Amino acid sequence: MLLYTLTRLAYLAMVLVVMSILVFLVTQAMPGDVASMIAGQFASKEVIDAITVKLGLDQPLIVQYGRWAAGILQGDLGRSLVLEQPVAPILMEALSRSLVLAVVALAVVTVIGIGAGVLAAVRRGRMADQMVSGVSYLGIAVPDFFWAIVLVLIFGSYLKWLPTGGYAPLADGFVPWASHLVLPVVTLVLMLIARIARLTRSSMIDVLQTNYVKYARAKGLPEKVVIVRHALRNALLPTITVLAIDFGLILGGVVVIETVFSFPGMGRLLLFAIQRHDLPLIQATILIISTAYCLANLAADLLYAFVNPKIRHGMGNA
Amino acid sequence: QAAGTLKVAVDSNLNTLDPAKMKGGQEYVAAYLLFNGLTAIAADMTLKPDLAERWEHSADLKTWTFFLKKGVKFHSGREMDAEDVLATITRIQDKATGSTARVNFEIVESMKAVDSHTVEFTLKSPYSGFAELFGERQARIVPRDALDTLASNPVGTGPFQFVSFAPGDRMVVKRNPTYFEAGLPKLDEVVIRILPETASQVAALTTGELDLAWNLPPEAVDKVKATSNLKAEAVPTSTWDGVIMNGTTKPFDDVRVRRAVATALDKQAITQIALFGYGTPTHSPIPPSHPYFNKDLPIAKGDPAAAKKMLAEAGYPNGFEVTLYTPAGRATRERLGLAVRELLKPAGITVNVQRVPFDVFLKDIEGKAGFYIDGFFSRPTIDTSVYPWYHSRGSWNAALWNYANPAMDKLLDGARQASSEEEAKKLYGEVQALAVQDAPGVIPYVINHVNGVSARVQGFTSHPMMFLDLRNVSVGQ
Amino acid sequence: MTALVPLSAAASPDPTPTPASATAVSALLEVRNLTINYASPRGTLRAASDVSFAIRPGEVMGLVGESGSGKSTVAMAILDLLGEAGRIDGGEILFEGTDLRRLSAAHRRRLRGDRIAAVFQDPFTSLNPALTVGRQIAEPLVQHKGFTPRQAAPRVEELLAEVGIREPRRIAQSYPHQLSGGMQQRVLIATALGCDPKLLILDEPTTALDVTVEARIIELLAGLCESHHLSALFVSHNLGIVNRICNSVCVLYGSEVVETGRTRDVLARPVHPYTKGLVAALPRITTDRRHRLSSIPGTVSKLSGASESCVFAPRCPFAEETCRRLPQALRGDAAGNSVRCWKAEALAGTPWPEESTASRPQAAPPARTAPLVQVEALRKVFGERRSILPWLRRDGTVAVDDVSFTIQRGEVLGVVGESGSGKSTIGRSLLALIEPTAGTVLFDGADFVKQAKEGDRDLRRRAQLVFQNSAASLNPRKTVGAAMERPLVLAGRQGEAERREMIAALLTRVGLPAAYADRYPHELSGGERQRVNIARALATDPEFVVCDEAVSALDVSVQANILNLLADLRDELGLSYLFITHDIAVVSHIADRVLVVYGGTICEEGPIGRVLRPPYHPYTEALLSAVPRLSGAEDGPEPERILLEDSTAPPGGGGCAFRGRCPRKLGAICDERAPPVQTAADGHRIACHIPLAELAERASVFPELAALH
Amino acid sequence: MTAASQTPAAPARSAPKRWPTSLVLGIALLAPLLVVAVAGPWLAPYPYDEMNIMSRLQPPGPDFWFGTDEYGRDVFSRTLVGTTNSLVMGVAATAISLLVGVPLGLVAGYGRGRTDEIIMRCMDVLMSFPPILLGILVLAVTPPALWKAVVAIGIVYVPQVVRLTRAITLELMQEEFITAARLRGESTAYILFHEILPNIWPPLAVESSLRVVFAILLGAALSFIGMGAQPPSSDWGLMISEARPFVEQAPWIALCPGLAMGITVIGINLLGDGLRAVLDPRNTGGH
Ligand SMILES: Nc1ncnc2c1ncn2[C@@H]1O[C@H](COP(=O)(O)OP(=O)(O)OP(=O)(O)O)[C@@H](O)[C@H]1O
Ligand SMILES: Nc1ncnc2c1ncn2[C@@H]1O[C@H](COP(=O)(O)OP(=O)(O)OP(=O)(O)O)[C@@H](O)[C@H]1O
Ligand SMILES: [Mg+2]
Ligand SMILES: [Mg+2]
Repeated sequence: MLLYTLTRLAYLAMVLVVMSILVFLVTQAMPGDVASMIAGQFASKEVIDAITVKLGLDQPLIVQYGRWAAGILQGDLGRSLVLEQPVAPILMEALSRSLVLAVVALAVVTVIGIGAGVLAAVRRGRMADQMVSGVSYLGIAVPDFFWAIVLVLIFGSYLKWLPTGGYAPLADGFVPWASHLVLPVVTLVLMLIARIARLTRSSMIDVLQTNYVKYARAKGLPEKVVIVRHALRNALLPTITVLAIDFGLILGGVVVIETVFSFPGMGRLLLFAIQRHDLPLIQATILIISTAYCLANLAADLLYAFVNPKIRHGMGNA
Repeated sequence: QAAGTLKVAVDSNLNTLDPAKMKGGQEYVAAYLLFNGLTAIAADMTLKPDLAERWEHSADLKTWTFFLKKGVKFHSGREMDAEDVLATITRIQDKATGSTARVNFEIVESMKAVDSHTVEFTLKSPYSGFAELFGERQARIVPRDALDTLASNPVGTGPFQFVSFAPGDRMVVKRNPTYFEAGLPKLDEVVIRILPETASQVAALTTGELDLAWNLPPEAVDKVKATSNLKAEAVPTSTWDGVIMNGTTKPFDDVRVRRAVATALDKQAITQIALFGYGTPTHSPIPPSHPYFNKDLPIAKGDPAAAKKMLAEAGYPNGFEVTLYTPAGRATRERLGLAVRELLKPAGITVNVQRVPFDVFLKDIEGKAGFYIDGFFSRPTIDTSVYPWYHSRGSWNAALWNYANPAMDKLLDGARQASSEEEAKKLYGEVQALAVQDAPGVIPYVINHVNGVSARVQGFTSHPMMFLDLRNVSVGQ
Repeated sequence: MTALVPLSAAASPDPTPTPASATAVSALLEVRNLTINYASPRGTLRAASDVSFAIRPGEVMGLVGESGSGKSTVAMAILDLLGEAGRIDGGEILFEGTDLRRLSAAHRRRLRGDRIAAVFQDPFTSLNPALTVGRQIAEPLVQHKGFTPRQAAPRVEELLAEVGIREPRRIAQSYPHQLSGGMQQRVLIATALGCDPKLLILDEPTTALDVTVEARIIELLAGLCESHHLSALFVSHNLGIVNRICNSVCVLYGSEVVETGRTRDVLARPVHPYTKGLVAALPRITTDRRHRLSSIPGTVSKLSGASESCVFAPRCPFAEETCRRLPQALRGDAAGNSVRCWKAEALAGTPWPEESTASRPQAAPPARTAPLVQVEALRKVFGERRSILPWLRRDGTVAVDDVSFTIQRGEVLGVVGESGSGKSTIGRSLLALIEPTAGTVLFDGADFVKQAKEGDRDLRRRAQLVFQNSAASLNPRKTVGAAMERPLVLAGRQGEAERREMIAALLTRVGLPAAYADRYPHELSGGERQRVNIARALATDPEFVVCDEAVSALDVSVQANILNLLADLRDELGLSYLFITHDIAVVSHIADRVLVVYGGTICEEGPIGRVLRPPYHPYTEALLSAVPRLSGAEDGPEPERILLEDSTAPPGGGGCAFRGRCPRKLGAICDERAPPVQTAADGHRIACHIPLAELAERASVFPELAALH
Repeated sequence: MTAASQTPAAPARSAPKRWPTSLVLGIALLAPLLVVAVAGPWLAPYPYDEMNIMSRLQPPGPDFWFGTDEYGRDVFSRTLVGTTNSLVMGVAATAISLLVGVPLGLVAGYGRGRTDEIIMRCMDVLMSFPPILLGILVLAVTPPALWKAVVAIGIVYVPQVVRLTRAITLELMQEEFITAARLRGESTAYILFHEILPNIWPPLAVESSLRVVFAILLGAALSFIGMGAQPPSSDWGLMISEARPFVEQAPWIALCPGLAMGITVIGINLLGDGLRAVLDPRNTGGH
């Protein structure tokens, strides 16, 4: 297990290096340039050149990459050109907000999504199943931003129950903090629950057809025990993986939802950086998002391995 | 004394808090809360003293002396003096700073501190509007010993001092206890929240989560007006959007083509489409509210038949096809672009609208493309609002549409030295007529600046320059 | 045979008491007129119709029949585990006199695992991979006997010990994947025994296991049934095993019980034509290997309701017009045997018709000239990885180790051995499907592996393979004709008409109508698919065919069919086979010579007649003694069985591969040195440290063989 | 004997007599959409981009069935025409993923070893970006346009297609009919294209139907944030995005394309579930 983890980590590092190069190249290929962005409308060529030199943007790509990568290895994510601040604190702040979103959303999804999926699988073909399918179809059928708009309309504009945008730090008090989270979380969760419920349902149905579940029934165990102890445990394996990946996705910023709810998380930061052509900010943001995403993927694999005794006890010599 | 916290929403992130580098309206909001200039443009568009107690100029308009108020303290506690002014201007002049105000100060030949509170500027050429330049947004006086940290920790002399800034989320400022205008400001704290979604802003205003929404987009104004506890504080500005036709590119090098485009566009309709009526059709950057506005000139009503004829004369009997670029994310300008596309269709001109990200717009479109939508903020004076665009040596003109008409140059030069208001008015009237006739571009309207304000907010008026002046504001129950 | 009386009458409106219900008092389980339907998207499917039988206390009843005949369905119905698709549409299931169907679901559940316990076919899939074995064994105890999990622990160990597991404590804490198949099955048996049930439902409990392991499990079950005075319903398609363990047997055909009675009677003197055919089709070690196997023509037709005729009539050689008009009823005799055939009495003495051997040209004895295939020191290691990084280094599995043999033209070389012994690896190496780690394979004198690598199509053409999995070996998206056309195209047959003719000829050759060329694989039965596979292999006009478990997946009757076909082809076309199987009876029927492999090495090699007789390699001996058989008067008394331990440590290192399980292990020498190859006679060679003479002293497992060969 | 344990999972069965409900429903939902996608511009009562300032933000009524937007354009007509956009975007993007992904997956699965390693590691790098991020990244390189969004979405989903194709290929490689083909001495190309490819289609078809949904949704999201379809075109995501400032006054501008999108996605999902039931009896539930 330890060996497996180490190998996976080394592998992750490799992917990240390649990815960082890719990110660097892609950002370089973006049209427009930061110097003219900073200089603004109708800046003369000399001004732009002066800014270019000042930012070191005139140097060869390799040098720029080298400097950037070296900085990152030393924990320096660079300085935002537009915000003229170190990127790291800005990123950390956005990441912490995304983290809040991710944790809350995931908790809700886990409870409701898995519950609904199990219910649907157990009552397969019956009312409850149809209802879960129906509702989950709604969740996946319509894009999240559409739900976002509908929710804003209902809860923000008509009922006026909830704030429809922005973020309140916990320092402002629990209620403002929580109330600002409700709509983004609900929107996010609508789609995720649908996916998780469907996934849980199908893997649960698969597991319910296995021999060991049949055998558990043959032992005369009550259906509840059969489902919880024998079926659910195994059916959750794929679900856990997907949950972990979803966590990584939310952590990396759900661009659209953050946009609609003016939620200052990673997604909006990235969009902002791209719109302003703030290369260091783009690069660092993508790097962090992808790292978070990869780590979540890794966590998913490890969790999978850990929950699965076959892998847990077979890893050492494999 | 009523006080409290005012919660303001702006629609976009503040990219920098360094006034010299500011470019967007929401940044200027911060600039006016945190900093002062030597002079200020008041709500009635007159020039008032600010950090400068008074100023004088030589008879040839080439030497200008500013006498600073005494005892004005930066938030850091140090007193502001002449050296700070010199440092501020030097910094703006430095190309590497990249300040958009740099061109304004190119006219300065030299400057010096006469004493600790007196600064003297020597200009390369006579310029009567020099004092107004210090009312400009970027020309905020900053402490010379804190220049490098301005972006993240701005220190100024303004009514409020910086507390915190979370990019993308909010900026918090608090009352400056040592502000030089006695008894001001009234508020304890101002929270500026960044809420790009209009719907969110309006909803937050209605629920009381916000007190003020700065610069509401026109489409939201009706909703605010219709809500009982909200007010829409509107003020006309000379901020305008325009359809730019680059005179060096085909087919716009032919004045008949440009005139055809102008003729085909119904300015009233465009104002409706782009601004939902929250603007006024105009001929040039001179707003209809200004005394110099030429009331005798008819506003174009849109005459596709006439336009078609003009096109035929210009050699385009079947019209032509052209790409119109609009900057993405600027809603009014995007709408303007689509309106243009629609209104030019009956005239036989096929317009393909191409939306480009703003940075690409700045780099590759503005000043380079043949046909695009652009727009400019209010300038402090009519001269600064018109001259650069229409004079053949005007800075914007050269970059924008390359319009050259000696008659226009003569009119503009004359207006600068006009001895009376009457004469100036007459000359600017002719400028407008000529601008419409030669149509280097079409300026369909000037925009109203509207702030959505909660009824609890007292003492607030919208500023025609879109500044957010909160010195006299307080929040009631 | 005494007169038969109607046992039950499905059509009869008034259920008069039948002799069977008279026995109900003494029966532990009685199934009466059970009818079960499956609802499927393609309509209802009758999986059991009018099934009746009774199991007395202490009685083990075998439920036999070919695949799909409804065996598991009946077993699951008793356990109330039919699932949602299955529905009991009639009949009664009486357990200790009460009709289970009348009980509430909760009540039935309480019986399950407590009074009625079950063991399923595939132990690996029957155990939950996420729970320890001990916990799973304890579950019925906790559920039905009110144990706390802690209290259950000693009982779990006791149970494990009882089913012959040596380290019960350690095993209880293992996860299923850490155990071998045999151990897993023991765990299931332990689970079933936990609550001291009255009745065991065993659904093919040994089908997934190796012969030697199977033998042990059967012994274990037989012992347990006796010691616990258990009754059992033993579902199997293996008549030999049924014969070994069951007191009575119930034969299902096409969802109906066609014959039931005491095992001895039914298997020795079958009355129903189907049972006769089934028994006749079984390949036996003791019959003449040149003898043609009997087979049942045709295939099972799926039923969807009560039929208007005898279900077996379409395949019955004794059928006459009446059979096709008359629905059959089960009739019993005084001895408790019953049969569903109106001609039963008339046919009592008539054997299943033998297949004529006349058409078969006498095969020329294999020429002893240059061998067709020559394998020298073949070795194959899987998954070995070399690396400078120690943790990336991997040893790999030695699948085949130093194997050498030859195959003559027209010769059939059988390869037997248990699962994982390297049989397939040998076969595939011969065909260059796997690149050997070491050693050479010469085909007709040419280095096969090298030539094949260089793309020598002709060599490829001359050696072919017939697979075990008849379905997987045909591309499901291609018609039979298309599948067979490719080899012809590759062989340069340009004309399409010519190819079509050849395909038709090939299909006819393997006994299929030429029209089958247009069918897709899924439109064929398993046996037909295997014929197509053979036809396709023949399309290249090969000289040598590797048959890798070519008949293992087939029902007995179909297997007989295919074996006959293969034998015919060998004789007519002079083919050589490498015939891989784990069924020594099959090998004894078709092979000229045999390799017995264990752990990737050859432990015994020789002409089939020699290998079946002493001297035996200890493994061969165990293998032979594990073969279940239809002992009857003609087979003589059963010899003592040699039971092997479950395999423990994987073979490897020096020494004999078999040492870990060898009942005759000598000592350290077996661990340290590879066994010497001793030649007995006539190409009969044994790799063992035990001297030949000593090996020869053992009694023959099949004394009756002496008369044959 | 191992008769029962070895029952093969036959990839193909004869066509069932009764179609699964989901398939029927899916087709019932999608058939009209397809008609609309093809004939949208002719069916639409107004040109999709015709502005009418006098009737902007009109609620649904007899003249404008689904009302008008802020330019006075007919929402119904725009939604109809948007169908083409969405479907073409979904299908074209999926086609790109398949076109790139299937050969790569085949080669990786068949070649194994080094080739496999290289291809899969590249895919891993692509997969280390969340999909929308990858889409944004690809699009950020050039000025936005619909076709670029299509290409970007196509690229985003290449790794999934490669993985699936490779997995099936690897599985098929174990199948004995591939061994049989190798035994005949078939060329690699023949095995790939005549033996493996036909067997990859069914699961790939199921997967692709879901991919189309993802592509449509991702495309809508990209258009929504301004990186996909450009005004004045009538893309659903763009329409919803443009409708945002007006949701309170004129919710129909957003609801109409939202509903259309819902119907499309549900239709395709049902179709996918149905296809799965028909083509791939092994799978039970839908994910
Ligand atoms: N869940 C089900 N739904 C539909 N048909 C089924 C189902 N289970 C079994 N069948 C069908 O019922 C018939 C009897 O099946 P059953 O499993 O009882 O046979 P079996 O004798 O146990 O065969 P095997 O030897 O292969 O295990 C078969 O034709 C089978 O296809
Ligand atoms: N491709 C492979 N990779 C790794 N190990 C393999 C591979 N093929 C076979 N083995 C291993 O090699 C050994 C011999 O396998 P082989 O398939 O030859 O056995 P077999 O005698 O044919 O068994 P069975 O009766 O189950 O078919 C086994 O331990 C198996 O796990
Ligand atoms: Mg069965
Ligand atoms: Mg094998």
